[in-house]
Amino acid sequence: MKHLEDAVVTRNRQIRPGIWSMWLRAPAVCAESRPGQFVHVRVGRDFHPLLRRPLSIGRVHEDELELVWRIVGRGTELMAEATEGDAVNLLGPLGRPFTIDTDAEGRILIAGGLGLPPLVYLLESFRERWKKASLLLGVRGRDDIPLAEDDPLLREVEVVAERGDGYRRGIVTDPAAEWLTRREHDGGLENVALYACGPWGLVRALQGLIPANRLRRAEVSLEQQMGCASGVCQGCAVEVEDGDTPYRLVCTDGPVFPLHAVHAPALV
Amino acid sequence: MKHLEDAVVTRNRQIRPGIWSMWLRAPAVCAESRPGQFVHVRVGRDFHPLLRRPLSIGRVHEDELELVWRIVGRGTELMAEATEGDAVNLLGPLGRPFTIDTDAEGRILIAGGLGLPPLVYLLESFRERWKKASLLLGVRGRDDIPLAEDDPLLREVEVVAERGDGYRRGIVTDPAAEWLTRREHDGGLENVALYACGPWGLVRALQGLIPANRLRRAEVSLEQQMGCASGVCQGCAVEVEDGDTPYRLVCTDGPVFPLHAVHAPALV
Amino acid sequence: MSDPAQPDLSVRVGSLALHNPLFAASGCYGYGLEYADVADRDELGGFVTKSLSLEPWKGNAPPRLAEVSPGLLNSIGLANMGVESFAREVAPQVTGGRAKLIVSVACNVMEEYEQVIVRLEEVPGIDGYELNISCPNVEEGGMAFSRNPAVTEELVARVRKRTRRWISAKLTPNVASIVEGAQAAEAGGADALSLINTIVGMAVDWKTRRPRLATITGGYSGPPIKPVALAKVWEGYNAVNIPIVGIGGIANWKDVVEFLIAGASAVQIGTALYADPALPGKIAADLRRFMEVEGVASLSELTGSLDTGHGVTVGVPA
Amino acid sequence: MSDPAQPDLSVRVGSLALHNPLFAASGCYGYGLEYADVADRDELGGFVTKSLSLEPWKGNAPPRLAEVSPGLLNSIGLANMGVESFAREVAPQVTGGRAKLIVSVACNVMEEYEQVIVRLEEVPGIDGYELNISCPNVEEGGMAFSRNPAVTEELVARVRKRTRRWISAKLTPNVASIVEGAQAAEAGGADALSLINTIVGMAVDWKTRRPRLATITGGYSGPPIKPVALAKVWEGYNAVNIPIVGIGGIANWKDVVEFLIAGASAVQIGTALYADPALPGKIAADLRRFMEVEGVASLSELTGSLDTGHGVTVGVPA
Ligand SMILES: Cc1cc2nc3c(=O)[nH]c(=O)nc-3n(C[C@H](O)[C@H](O)[C@H](O)COP(=O)(O)OP(=O)(O)OC[C@H]3O[C@@H](n4cnc5c(N)ncnc54)[C@H](O)[C@@H]3O)c2cc1C
Ligand SMILES: Cc1cc2nc3c(=O)[nH]c(=O)nc-3n(C[C@H](O)[C@H](O)[C@H](O)COP(=O)(O)OP(=O)(O)OC[C@H]3O[C@@H](n4cnc5c(N)ncnc54)[C@H](O)[C@@H]3O)c2cc1C
Ligand SMILES: Cc1cc2nc3c(=O)[nH]c(=O)nc-3n(C[C@H](O)[C@H](O)[C@H](O)COP(=O)(O)O)c2cc1C
Ligand SMILES: Cc1cc2nc3c(=O)[nH]c(=O)nc-3n(C[C@H](O)[C@H](O)[C@H](O)COP(=O)(O)O)c2cc1C
Ligand code: FES
Ligand code: FES
Repeated sequence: MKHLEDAVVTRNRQIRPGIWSMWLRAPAVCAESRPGQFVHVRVGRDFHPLLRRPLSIGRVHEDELELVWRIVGRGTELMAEATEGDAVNLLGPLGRPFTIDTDAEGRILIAGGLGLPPLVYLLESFRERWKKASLLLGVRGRDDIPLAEDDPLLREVEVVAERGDGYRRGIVTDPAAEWLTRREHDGGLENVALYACGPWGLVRALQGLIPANRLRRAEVSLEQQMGCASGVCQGCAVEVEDGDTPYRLVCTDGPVFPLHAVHAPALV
Repeated sequence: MKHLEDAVVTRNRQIRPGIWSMWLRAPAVCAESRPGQFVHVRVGRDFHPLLRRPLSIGRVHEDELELVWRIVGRGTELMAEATEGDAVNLLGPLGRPFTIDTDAEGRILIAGGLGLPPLVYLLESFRERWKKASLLLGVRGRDDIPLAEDDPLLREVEVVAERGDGYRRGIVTDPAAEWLTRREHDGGLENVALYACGPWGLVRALQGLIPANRLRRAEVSLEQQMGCASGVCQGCAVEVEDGDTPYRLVCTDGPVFPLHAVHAPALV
Repeated sequence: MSDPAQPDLSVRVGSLALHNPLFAASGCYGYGLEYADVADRDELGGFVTKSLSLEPWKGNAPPRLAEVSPGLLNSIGLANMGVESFAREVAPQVTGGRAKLIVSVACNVMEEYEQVIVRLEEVPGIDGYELNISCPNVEEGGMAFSRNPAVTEELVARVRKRTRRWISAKLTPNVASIVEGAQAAEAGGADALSLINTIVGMAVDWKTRRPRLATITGGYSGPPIKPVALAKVWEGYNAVNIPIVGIGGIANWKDVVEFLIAGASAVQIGTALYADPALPGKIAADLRRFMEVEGVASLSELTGSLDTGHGVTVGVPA
Repeated sequence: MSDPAQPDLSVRVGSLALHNPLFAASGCYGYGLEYADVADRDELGGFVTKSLSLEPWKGNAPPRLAEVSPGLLNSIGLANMGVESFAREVAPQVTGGRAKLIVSVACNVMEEYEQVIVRLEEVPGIDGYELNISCPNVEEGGMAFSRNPAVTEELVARVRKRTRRWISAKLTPNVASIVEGAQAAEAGGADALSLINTIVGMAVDWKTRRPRLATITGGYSGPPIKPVALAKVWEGYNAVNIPIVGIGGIANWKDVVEFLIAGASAVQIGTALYADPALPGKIAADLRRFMEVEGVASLSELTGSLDTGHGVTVGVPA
């Protein structure tokens, strides 16, 4: 069940240039939220901007949740202006979460840039039950890591940076390929679950890297322009080959879909 | 000549509930400004709101000018948010000023509410040359006086308030009628100049009070919705019977017109 | 729940009695269930379903939405579940409340409108139909229907023969004048007109040089279209004797009052629902306050009350 | 003054060569003198005068403007000084600069268009004419001309016989499709099309229940109409072979680039000039930066460069 909740900002700070992290007290949303879900955030007053903005639910600690975003336009800019004590109206939790696969034996989480927050949430929820899950993050450089430098979680993430910047230089599919090869040798891929979130480039690369059906499960979280985020407007369609129609809605059928079923849109 | 000038706010404060006074350093505008003229103020960023807002030039002291306004909508609200040091773009000075009639022997200035600022400016410019000019102000109550309680100028204004509030109770046409009657007895009206600014109700009342052509001069400053404030859009027409066409432009032919020539618009 | 001490918001739109004048617009409220968690459907006077066709439609290629501040372009292409699923699975869950259920119908060909209506006639509890003959996002039918007055009249007349339920014809603003279409719908037997559907618009991404909608052009909605919608409602109000449901950019109670004054008997809220699904309840409360403060006894007295005073219609240049 | 080291903003609109693609739109720049104190006319590629008629026109009753955030409604009614005053008093002061002088003409009857043009042909230095056959604010002529393709063609053809100067036909968006009118103007011999004039709109004061314009409805302009204008430019671009001047809601350089991509060869800036008469100079500077950063050698390569990729026109619902 989703809620319309006036959440209260408990902390809002810039963690990297242009990247912000906000913690919100939102008991109703937190109580039902699952990794992979998102909230639809009312930004601004009156109807400027007109639409809400979809943001993945990052970490959830008790009745507080974290949102992490990059400023790309007016909506995300306005969110950066909120300060402690401000109310921010959330619609959520929304969408189908990642599948928490209790029978999987290996778990690899692969994020591209701002795709990290939902995977951090997933990692934390895995940690409650299992020790081992690898979280890989690909970024351009240090400034693009959507975690604060002082965040203890940063140590649990294997960062790959195109520019190096003190991290392994390269792209995130490099360590992903190594991980999968290693895994294939000891234990096989059949029991592995892969979870990904990032730009279309990453999605395509992963589709190329991993033949369909070799893994136990491969899920990816997608983005699309959204209107209602509730299955009302039919606006957030993406091409996904797993049903009787060619289109699926990111807001209700997703945002999490089987990796190999999704098609990049023509205009991306 | 008009200017587009980035004026700098030197003071901005609320002087009565909902009424604000802003002082701006605007050397170019101030150098050429005359009482009765106005500035067209760019409010907000980008094009929200789309249009500038016209405001009468209040007092001018050296290279600073005063604007006094009541908050009635988004534009005037945004102006109240400006603080010292902010730049505010002005287009001005605009319009035809009041006629400074050097041969008049009596001068009466009649303001209704927010019509006061240009008459205060006029009063101050009279003071430089002549001792005597009476400024009457009609308001609902004390809270509607567009001068701060601690403004020394307040002592020079004869306030009439509908609610009394410690001032003479009544409407501004009462003392205006008395003044004119007195004047008719000692000296006659032929050499009197009258200047007014206020809502249409006041304009109509003054037209009724003073037969046309009895005074040496009777001028009123009008308001109208404005686009360009430069004679470009033809948007600020009012009905004025003093030319070959029925309409005159408030922004360039006015805002000051002969009192008896103006007609209240049908929709007011 | 309406408090008897409070102003009564009820209005009539021809034979349709509503406890308040607020409909949710087609395409902006799904099939009536999607927002159930977060907003009480009964705070609406009524709601119009997403337009239904005979078979399910998959809609257009993505992207289908582009925000053009502060409005929205869409090219959904009438993606919908088809009449059968609605009739069987959804209808039983959304009938019987205080909010009237109006089913929107959109097809490619006239015969299908009749077929859909015939199927819906079997479903109890439907309060009326809105004939969407004005969608800008489909290649056949859609907007073309309501651009042709003869087609409009025939289509309405055919549907009229199939049902005694309330029918409203939803017209496109993408015409030179709405008068002919409005009169055609009236002549065909419509109980009301729904004005307006979206306006054809387009957005371009200057950086990629690509259209922001896969279909290049789409339908423009939201607050920026309000002035256009008001003009069409006024035009329609002066052209026909059947009531008008005003639609376009409504986001607060003042908008509602303005549409009523311009000639609407009720209104629909569309895009603004995406920002706030609970908006209708808030607007209803605001309308009650408005009636109290302004001493308005009944909202219907506002309909068409525009005081044109000495206002003239467009003047002859001298 | 264009720095040879800087990107060259020049474009051609048929036979008209402009040093940059920015016109001031008719009605938004007066006769070229009013903003002279505050903005350099030569920062414009050209400017279009307020529409002139044979005799002076007084315009419509006030109020004539209503801001409808963030756009504008106007019902000026083509108030203008008449061709004679312009030809005699104004023209000598505004010709001969870098900014091309385009005189807009609007009349009630066809003959008068010809008469006005005949008079203007005597005035040296005029670079072209824009035939305003699309004003929504006059009772006779105006928008009605451009709603009727046959009339559009005849009118353009008649004027064409009277002048060798550049002619653009300014069309109304208040039609079902702009294609017929656009093709008619082309057939009549127009050198270009100006798209679009204002959209019919209306505003109501909920408190007084009065229309906010004395004429009740008026013409809608400013940023909110941009999506509609872009769609019309694209529609026109695909329908004719003559160049298109894009107009509607332009307020910054990105808007300009978007109009060019959608098919415009140049653009006009209207309502935004009221907010900032010096805007064209700023936009020109921004366009130079854009060309540098994006490696665009000539603005004309943008015209119609919309990358429709796999984009489809409106899809057939399955
Ligand atoms: C399910 C989901 C989860 C997301 N999670 C995150 C996250 O955790 N962190 C983060 O930084 N971003 C996330 N995004 C992207 C984020 O929604 C956009 O960056 C944001 O909406 C941009 O808004 P704006 O006003 O700043 O930009 P604008 O440029 O003004 O946006 C214009 C329009 O485009 C839409 N839009 C722009 N980019 C996107 C996008 N990528 N996806 C969907 N709509 C978009 C906006 O909603 C708006 O309608 C997510 C998107 C989706 C769909
Ligand atoms: C020559 C002139 C001088 C003025 N001087 C003063 C002054 O010194 N102090 C003061 O408080 N007010 C003055 N006004 C009125 C002032 O311009 C309006 O109160 C202001 O524009 C309202 O803007 P808003 O955004 O707050 O209100 P909104 O309600 O948002 O205004 C909407 C639109 O109406 C216009 N508008 C609203 N009221 C008026 C009005 N009365 N006259 C012209 N346009 C209006 C605005 O420009 C805008 O386009 C003057 C008006 C004119 C024409
Ligand atoms: C995403 C979206 C989908 C829509 N789908 C339909 C539809 O299926 N049938 C219909 O008649 N109108 C549809 N409309 C139009 C709305 O019902 C309404 O007429 C229009 O959006 C104008 O109102 P608004 O400005 O309040 O949104 C849709 C509008 C939007 C934004
Ligand atoms: C106040 C006003 C007056 C106008 N007068 C004319 C006119 O005389 N002739 C004309 O062809 N267009 C006229 N227009 C229309 C503009 O030239 C332009 O087509 C329209 O405003 C859309 O552009 P914009 O959104 O940039 O303003 C006028 C527009 C406004 C706002
Ligand atoms: S965003 Fe409206 S259906 Fe997904
Ligand atoms: S405001 Fe434009 S002519 Fe006066």
